[in-house]
Amino acid sequence: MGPIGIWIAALLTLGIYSFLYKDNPVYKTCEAIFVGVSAGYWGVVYYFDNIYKKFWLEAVVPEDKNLMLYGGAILGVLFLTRLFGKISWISRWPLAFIVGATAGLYMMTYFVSNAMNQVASTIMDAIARGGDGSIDWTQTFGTFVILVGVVTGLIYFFFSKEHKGAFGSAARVGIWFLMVTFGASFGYTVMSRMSLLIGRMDFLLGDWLRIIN
Amino acid sequence: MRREVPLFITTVAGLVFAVSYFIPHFPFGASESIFGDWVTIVQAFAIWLGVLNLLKVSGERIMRRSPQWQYSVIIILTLLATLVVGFSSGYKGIYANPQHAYSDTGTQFDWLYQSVYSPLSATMFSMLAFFVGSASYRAFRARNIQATMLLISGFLVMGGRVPLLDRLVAPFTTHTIFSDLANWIMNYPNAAGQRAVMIGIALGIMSSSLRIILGIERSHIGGGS
Amino acid sequence: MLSTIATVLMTLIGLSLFYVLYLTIKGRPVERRMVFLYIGLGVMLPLMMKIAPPLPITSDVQKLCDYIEKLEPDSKVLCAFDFDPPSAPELQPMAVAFVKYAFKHNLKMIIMGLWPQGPQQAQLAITTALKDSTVASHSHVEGVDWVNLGFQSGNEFVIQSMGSTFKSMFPRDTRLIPYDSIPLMKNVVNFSNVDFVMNFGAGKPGTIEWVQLGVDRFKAKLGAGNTAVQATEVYPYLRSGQLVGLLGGMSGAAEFEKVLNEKGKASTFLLAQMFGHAMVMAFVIIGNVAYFVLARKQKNSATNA
Amino acid sequence: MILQKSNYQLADFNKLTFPILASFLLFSSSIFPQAPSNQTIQTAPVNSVTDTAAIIPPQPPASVIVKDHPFDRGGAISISWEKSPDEVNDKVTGYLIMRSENQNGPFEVVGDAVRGSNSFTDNQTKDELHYFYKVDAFIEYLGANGEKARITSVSLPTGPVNSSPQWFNADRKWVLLFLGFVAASIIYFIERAKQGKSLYVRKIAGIDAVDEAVGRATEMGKKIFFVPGIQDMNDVQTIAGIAILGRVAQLAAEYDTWLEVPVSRSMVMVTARESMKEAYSKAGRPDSFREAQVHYLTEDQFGYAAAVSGMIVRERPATVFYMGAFFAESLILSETGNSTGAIQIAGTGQQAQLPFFVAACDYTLIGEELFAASAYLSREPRQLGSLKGQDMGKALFLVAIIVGVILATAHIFDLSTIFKVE
Repeated sequence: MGPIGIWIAALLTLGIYSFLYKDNPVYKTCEAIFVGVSAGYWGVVYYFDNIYKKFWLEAVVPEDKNLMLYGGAILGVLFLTRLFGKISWISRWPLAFIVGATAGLYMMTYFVSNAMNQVASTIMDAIARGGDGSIDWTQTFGTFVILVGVVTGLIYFFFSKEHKGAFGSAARVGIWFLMVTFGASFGYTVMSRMSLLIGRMDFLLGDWLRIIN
Repeated sequence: MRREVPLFITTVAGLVFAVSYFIPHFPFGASESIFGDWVTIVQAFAIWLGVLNLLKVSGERIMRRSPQWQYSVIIILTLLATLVVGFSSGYKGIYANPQHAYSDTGTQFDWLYQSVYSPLSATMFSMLAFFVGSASYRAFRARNIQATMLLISGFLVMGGRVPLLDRLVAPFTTHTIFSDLANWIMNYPNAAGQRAVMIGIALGIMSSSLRIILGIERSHIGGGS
Repeated sequence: MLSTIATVLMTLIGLSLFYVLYLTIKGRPVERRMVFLYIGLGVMLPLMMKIAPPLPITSDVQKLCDYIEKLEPDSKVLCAFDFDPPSAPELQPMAVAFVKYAFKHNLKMIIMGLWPQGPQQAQLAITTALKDSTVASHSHVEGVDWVNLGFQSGNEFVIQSMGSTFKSMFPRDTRLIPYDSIPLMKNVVNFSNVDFVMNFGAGKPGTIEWVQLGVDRFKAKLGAGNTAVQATEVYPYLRSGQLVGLLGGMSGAAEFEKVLNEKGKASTFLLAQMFGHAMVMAFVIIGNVAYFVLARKQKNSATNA
Repeated sequence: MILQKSNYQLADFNKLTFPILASFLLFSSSIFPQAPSNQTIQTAPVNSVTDTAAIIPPQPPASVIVKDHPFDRGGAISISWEKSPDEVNDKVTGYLIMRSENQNGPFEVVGDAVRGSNSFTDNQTKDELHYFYKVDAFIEYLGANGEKARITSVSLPTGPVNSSPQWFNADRKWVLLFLGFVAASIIYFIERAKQGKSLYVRKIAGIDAVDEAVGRATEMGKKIFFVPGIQDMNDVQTIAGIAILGRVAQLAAEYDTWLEVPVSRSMVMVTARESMKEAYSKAGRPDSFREAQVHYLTEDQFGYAAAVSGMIVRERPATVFYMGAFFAESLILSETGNSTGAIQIAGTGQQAQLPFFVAACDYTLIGEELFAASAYLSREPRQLGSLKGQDMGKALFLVAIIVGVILATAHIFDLSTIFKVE
């Protein structure tokens, strides 16, 4: 991106980091630039990759026009009525279309992939055996952990029955599993956050200051 | 009109996507394809609605001289500048021979992406690393058994997923016990817990989708029950 | 030289944490900005040390590599780049390693993105890969060995529509060449004509959507590289076999580089990653030790009073 | 190299330090051996041959089967074959799939498949036409002039076959059954709730704590903050958050404690005011409600976080609630609240933020608990009925898992085949 680009990038990076000391006009300026540039960026990408390539070059320019695409474009234009107070209620039509389509698709995808297929892969022979038919204790223990975790976790999220007696104990085991799960997420989230910082440090020290290469 | 039309659209769109899962035959399979095309185009317009709305809101802020309106000026200027650069890069590419993309390496738009957009967005999110650090010092406490379990599991994963804890015990053993343990946590208790959460969420999404398709849930079209 | 200074400084910082512990127990916790400084330095200094710590390979990464290594030359791989610059430190090294490997082993890449920034990150990965001397020694032709179909809006609906035809969602590549004129796309109609799908995902839409539609509905074989945040949610799919393998976060990327023997950024970042974790863990310990010591003191003073 | 030298010095230095410091010093390269890099790079297996006559065409694949691609909207034919016997001795580069409308040709290539594959789907057929297919194995080699060339096997056509659409995807019959069951229970329970039948919802720890938290604020004479997340009213989590706000507001009105709600969306502001006004009326103190209790700050994520943290530090509320959709700001907010010693009760469906809330807050409503709490407090038939219907789904899956595992362990029946959808 050239030396000028690197300097601009470095100054913007430091500008954002100045927030860590305290909220200040330099940070607010960088933030405003971020808001403006990213909105512009999205606008350009959606224009060329979708409106131009998918609609204009398919439905307007060629001889054999894909007339069906006009339906989408009309709905899209109706969306823009949102900007004009009086007729903004029309923008609910395209919104209704998106919400409905999403609901229809999600109803199937989540039920199948995240519920049924997960249940299917939890159902298995509780005793794992090695190739020679002997019991593989490590694997069996793993299967057991999965089974107990899924069952007790589901019991915890069961709201129609009071958590008392055996049911209550199962729910307590369930919450432990959830806590271990959240702990894992915690660890992985920290890992992600650190990586982001490393990326920026690598830019500042490497590309900009050239201390490391 | 204001209520019935959107309600009808929601139901039809929802049914097409749900029913075509079971019935591939015409007209369901075919309308699913057409609706799929429409969704992509409508979403592109929705993004443009967002862009125009940002211009509108920022413009109003400047007009009304709202507090800190100066930043709205910056937003408008940088937004317009990005659009100008993007469109000029794009149309130059379209009329060039051979054609090139608006985002190809070497275009002005790519320069803007690499030297302004990338550093800003990446830096913005990298600040979270600092916040995680300060929260771990000041807020993450083993205040009860649940939080304790969470912190222990987080500790093992954090220290095991990179060769950190294994290095500490390296003088005593050559086994990568902590790496193996972290991997085991991820693949067994974590997978089990995630699966329980996943099944619950799937049922939640299924039920809210059902209510939307049947018109029981209408908040998206601006109405309660 | 630089490395020595960094190491000495790091040691001093490590020592000073004991002072922080002392202050915290005394009930005078250090300011937020001091913690920020610790985190910043804790990540910055190790970058100067340039040591690649040994890294055991986890089964999740190994599974993916085994699958990729079994792909025959000329296999068509659909590569979905669903991430943006903030996730690039984790995902770009995976992408670069994968692209290099694909070029060297003659896997044909069909690149696309459900995130607007994805195809642009893919372009960067290709540019980096083509600079590699071994890659450059083979001649690679755009449109024949790889093609960048660009971005399409519509999130998971794009995958859904690609189930019938790719062309409906990507009528042209980024250079506006019509789908039917791209040699690589000849006779590739939908998922049934590609051998593997590789997703680099940072969120939604990403791996979860690719599993739900690409795998469960269109029977694709899917491998994934995820940011660490995203990875935890994907493990159930890995267990159930809906994913052939998973690269999680920076360590996943480093392992991937190691197994494919494509040394890259992730390996050099690993030490900084370790120290970053060490810092956070140290602060959690300090905070909690102080919390319990103070709680006991309060309890004692309460009983005394 | 400089790098190695400095690490040498470091290794000596190592011995002088305390063992505790090992965590920071163990990273010298003397302990970390560099990974050996000795793997050679494989190139594409193209046989280089100068004498083309020496190449014998590979044997064609055996028993080619062509049939309509099952359960689709038409326009596709599946072709499968047994791998060419010459694959084992490396004489096959791949397969070509060819198609014609006449048994005698001419055949055109409609696809190719790599070595090792045994099936292909031709997605470019017309349902009204009948087709014949040939699958040929081929070997690719570099000719004398360096150009790639191919020799293909000679095989016989198979067919005729035509593609057709189907009315029902029979692979998915179990999905229909189970989805139907859950959907029916949801609708049934919504109807029951509408008729005023009482539906039981178990106690939720975080909600039980609300009374205590409000009481504590009253005793201390301090404020209560309620943060409804940073998403708009179209997010179900925000809606659930506002339902809980209603309950908190009613208690606050009864105890006459100041409740403050900073929001980041104007729609949320309007809705929160409505909901609070109603709650204050219910508590019999409609005059105590002030519109200023709910105020809009900014839509910007970090700007909002900074503003709310500032308020928490300045005003030191006794209790802070976080109920709704939270992202990265969850960390900043809960950390600040924690440092001022406030009781914090959080609830969100954002999985990635839950760990931080659990670690930093006193009570956390985990995912679905947020929606359950909202249904429990609002007693709204749609929410209550859905909650019950979903519980039926969970019960179904629980029973299936337990029975399935017992059957599978006893080797009686593999129930997973019913739930597995491909």
